[in-house]
Amino acid sequence: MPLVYADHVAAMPLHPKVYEAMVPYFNDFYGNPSSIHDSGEKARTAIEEARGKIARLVGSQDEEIYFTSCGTESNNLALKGVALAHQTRGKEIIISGIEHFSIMHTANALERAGFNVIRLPVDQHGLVDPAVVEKAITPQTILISIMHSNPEVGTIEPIAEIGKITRAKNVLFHSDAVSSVGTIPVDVKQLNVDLLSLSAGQFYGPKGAAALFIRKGVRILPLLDGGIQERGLRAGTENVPAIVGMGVAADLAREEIPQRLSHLKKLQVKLTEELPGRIPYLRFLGHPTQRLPGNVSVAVEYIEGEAMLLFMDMEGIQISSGSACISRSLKVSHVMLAMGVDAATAQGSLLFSFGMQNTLADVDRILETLPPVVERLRNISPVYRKAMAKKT
Amino acid sequence: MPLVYADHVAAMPLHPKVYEAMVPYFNDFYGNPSSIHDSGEKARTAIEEARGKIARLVGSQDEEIYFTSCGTESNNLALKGVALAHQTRGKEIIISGIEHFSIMHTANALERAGFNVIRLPVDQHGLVDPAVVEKAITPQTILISIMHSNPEVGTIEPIAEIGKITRAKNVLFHSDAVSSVGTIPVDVKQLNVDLLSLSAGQFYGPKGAAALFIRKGVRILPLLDGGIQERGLRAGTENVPAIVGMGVAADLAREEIPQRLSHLKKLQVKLTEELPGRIPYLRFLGHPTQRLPGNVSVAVEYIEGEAMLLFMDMEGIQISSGSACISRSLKVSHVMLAMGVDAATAQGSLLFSFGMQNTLADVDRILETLPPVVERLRNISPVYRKAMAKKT
Amino acid sequence: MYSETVMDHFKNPRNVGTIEDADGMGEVGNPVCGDMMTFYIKVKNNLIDDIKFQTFGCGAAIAVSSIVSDMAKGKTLEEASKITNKMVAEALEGLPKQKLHCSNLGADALQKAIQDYRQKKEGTVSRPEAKKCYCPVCDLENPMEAGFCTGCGKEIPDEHAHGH
Amino acid sequence: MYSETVMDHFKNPRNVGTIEDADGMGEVGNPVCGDMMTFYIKVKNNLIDDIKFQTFGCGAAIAVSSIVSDMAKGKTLEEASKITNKMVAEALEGLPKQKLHCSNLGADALQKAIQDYRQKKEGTVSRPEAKKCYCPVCDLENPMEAGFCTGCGKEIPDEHAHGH
Ligand SMILES: Cc1ncc(COP(=O)(O)O)c(C=O)c1O
Ligand SMILES: Cc1ncc(COP(=O)(O)O)c(C=O)c1O
Repeated sequence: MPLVYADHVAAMPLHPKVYEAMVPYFNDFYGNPSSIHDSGEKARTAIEEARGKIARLVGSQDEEIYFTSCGTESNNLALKGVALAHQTRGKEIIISGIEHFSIMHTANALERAGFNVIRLPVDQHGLVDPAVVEKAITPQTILISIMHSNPEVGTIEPIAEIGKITRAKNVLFHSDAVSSVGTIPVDVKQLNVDLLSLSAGQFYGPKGAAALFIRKGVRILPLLDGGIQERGLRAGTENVPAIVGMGVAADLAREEIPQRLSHLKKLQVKLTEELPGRIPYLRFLGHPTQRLPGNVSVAVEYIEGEAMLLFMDMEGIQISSGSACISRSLKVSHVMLAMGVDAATAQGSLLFSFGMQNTLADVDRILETLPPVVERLRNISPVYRKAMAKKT
Repeated sequence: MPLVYADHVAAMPLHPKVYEAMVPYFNDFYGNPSSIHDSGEKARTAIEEARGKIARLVGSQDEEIYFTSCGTESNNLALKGVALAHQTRGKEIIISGIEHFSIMHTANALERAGFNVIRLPVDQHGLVDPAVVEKAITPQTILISIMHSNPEVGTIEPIAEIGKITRAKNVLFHSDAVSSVGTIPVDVKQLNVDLLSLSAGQFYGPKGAAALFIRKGVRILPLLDGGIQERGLRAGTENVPAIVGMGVAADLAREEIPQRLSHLKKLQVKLTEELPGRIPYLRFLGHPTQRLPGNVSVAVEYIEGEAMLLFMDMEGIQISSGSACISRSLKVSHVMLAMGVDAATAQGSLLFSFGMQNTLADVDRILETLPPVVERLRNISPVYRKAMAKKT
Repeated sequence: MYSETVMDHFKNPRNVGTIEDADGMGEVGNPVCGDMMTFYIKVKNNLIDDIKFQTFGCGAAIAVSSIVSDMAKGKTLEEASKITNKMVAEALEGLPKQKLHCSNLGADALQKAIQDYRQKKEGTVSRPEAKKCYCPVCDLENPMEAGFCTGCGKEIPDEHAHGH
Repeated sequence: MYSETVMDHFKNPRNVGTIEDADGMGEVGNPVCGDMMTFYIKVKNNLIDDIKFQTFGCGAAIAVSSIVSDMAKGKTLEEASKITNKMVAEALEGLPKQKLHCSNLGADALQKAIQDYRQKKEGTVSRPEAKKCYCPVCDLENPMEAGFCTGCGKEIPDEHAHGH
């Protein structure tokens, strides 16, 4: 039984070319980029080449790219680094209600440290309204952080429109584009963002490498103090093989985005169109059109997500859910709640996130496998029994 | 001309078994440890196994090991995490004058944030005096951080003795053991430390994986907010392959430390004994006996380190120096200055740090190659000319 | 994540269903909170002659319901009343920390069904049990069963964690 | 790190040595600061007829001394006086940012030797040049040539960086 891995928001396989490019940096070029001898020189050259590749992917200058260890670190650096550097100007930070934990909890930490955090609402599709952003800005606002796309429900936010507003109002604008970069086009100039987070693991690159774009001239303080790697903004010996892999992954993404878009879209459309014919009482989540390709977020009513995941996993199909039982904090997805999805429905949410190695046959496997799982669980669900009793 | 890499304090090659163990986690088991399906489960199991291996290497319990991305992050987390969690009890932190930048600059950052930092002196061998530590402790002291060994001059500090004092005085004690763990025995129980930093890259493990030991019951706040990876203390998707590699490297270290000690010692002793017969006006730095095996730190008087490094590099010999010209901040090593080495002498310092693949033949290569380089540079050095003129 | 016993009960839950003319019925939880269980019992000669359940919830919740039903079946009401969370978790060969509250739910639902029977058939007044809120979306910063502070994500020491 | 021209001059420095009966001598820097250069010149018919140097310092310092000596040799004193840091760095096909101060040192040492000659032979009063401290261990938080703040490690914008 071949595996159907459709949990690419959680982790992606390495592109074989990425892996290939990394291997020599494990075994042959193991030098420290700060060393001045030839081994160090080779490592330094390699990371600077990778920086250039990433800059080209997002349309920035090379020296506007700073390497970090993960998307979470990029987000923490963006929020805390800007907050610390600009706190004398104001202490207000605006985020949306559907940000990733690494923005949400960082904002909470800043709130505990005395900052004022405004959390903007979203509509039922998960969209932030640029007009609401504009209204929320005050003279105390030092930073706005709105994610580029939400991996849980797939919605792509109107970042370019918000960017026009923040530029006009002269407020720093950060966007967490971790789930976008490499899958859909992201250009920092066109978006008018001042900071932007991206992570190699979300575009067939390795875990352990991510980056923060910081527009030239934006003042920010480091989170990790120490040596002057990354021009003093991120101390610590660079993870050379991972950074090299990230560079290659960025080049591949730049070349392949059109194919990625169309392939993933095809899988997404097929699943979205055919699922309702096989399973009644479904509710698709997120924006119907403005969404990440390959991302299908759907609530199966009257049953719980983890139970579905376990049965699907036994059949070799690996997916995800916004159920409370899955989150280790035992909370239902804050993203779905913010969108007005009731908690009971969110418990039954499933997230299919496809990648480039998925095929239409994989979608067929899902379409065959899921209905009996749902039936089985609905048959033992008291909630389903009651709902059906009401309907008849 | 075979390469003689003798800069292991800067970076180490991967042990082939470490690399082998990592490969499947790049290509096959790419799941996110937080995912509940089989791919996630495999990743989670792998990192928990690695945690156990690291715990065994340093004598801790598994759940006292927290993974980070590098030694710098471990040190930042230790100092800032403890400072934030305990600031209501007191705002005084004690460090030594020879700490790594990731302790020194973190302490500087805490100082700017209102903490009081005491920097203890060292003797001419780089040793911290436990009696001086004891005297420095006040009721406001919340944390003491003294490195386990100093990679630049090789000195091993009397951590166990200091640990007895901090335990008796009930003050938290952190030790940066990045340059020790894996090379010499380090046991957190025997040392009485409450926190201890270690990094895979310093024991033939991969870049991108490090850890902080935090004794059970020690309160600390996270540096990176986000998901509840690492029991809430370090958010961000785990770098699974690197962590797996770190685990294997820890197991290898545990088995091989006796051989490592004797092999490295042999190289160190040969170089230390034979160098003075070939080059006059040398000054060995650090403690004569209480030192990291394989670490030879020597100042070549009247000339500058970078120039020597460049000539050695041309001959395929890769080493390091505490010269100001090498540090990107253009400062002579603060470690050497703290030990009372004058700045001019520190400019001519060389650091040979051997690893397991170095041989006695490598030492011979160094012994043959260095003297003509030194002679050449002394011949063009006005400082040497003046010194010789004075002597005659 | 789950033990083999948990997975066995999850895959092949025993005693699933409803009993039309049940002598006692107990329902706990709420889908909003992630788990809901309904137990039905038939009592004959003070013995639990038949037992059925329905569960909305995660793998652990389903396995817990199944094993509780198995443990109770054929037992006297007194014996069945003594089934505790700990016994349930042990019978399942352990549950992940963050799933321990599910074992509470299962035992609670059974007790509720027994109380319902006693109330209906024997006129015994039920002692209303002080219920803890298991709701994962409730306002509490730290749900007592969470194992982690949902605010800061930090581990909550064991002694506070499962104080049901 | 270094251009080929730098490496060539570093490996094969031109005009190394001292001149016993030099007409002018100039010394700048200090080993404490990392670099020290001594230049000797012989002047004939207002031309730099011979030039020698000795240098304590990094690869860049040695290469800079070498190329400065080459550039000055055979030039009139007036021409040689016009050798600037920028010309030195350009002749070397660039220097890493944090090494640019070395090019200052080289030009300074030459100028000092020329002034010494003028003072001795022509009695010209030297204009004492306002010297910046290049000492990397001095108390300054931000040495002007560092390129980075040595306190916080942050990049120092170009306009402040090399203001010699
Ligand atoms: C003693 C010591 N501490 C901390 C570090 C920092 O480690 P990293 O550069 O991996 O962050 C090093 C680096 O070599 C070190 O030698
Ligand atoms: C939108 C978004 N932001 C940030 C992150 C954090 O990335 P990481 O877990 O690699 O730190 C993720 C993780 O998947 C994400 O989807």
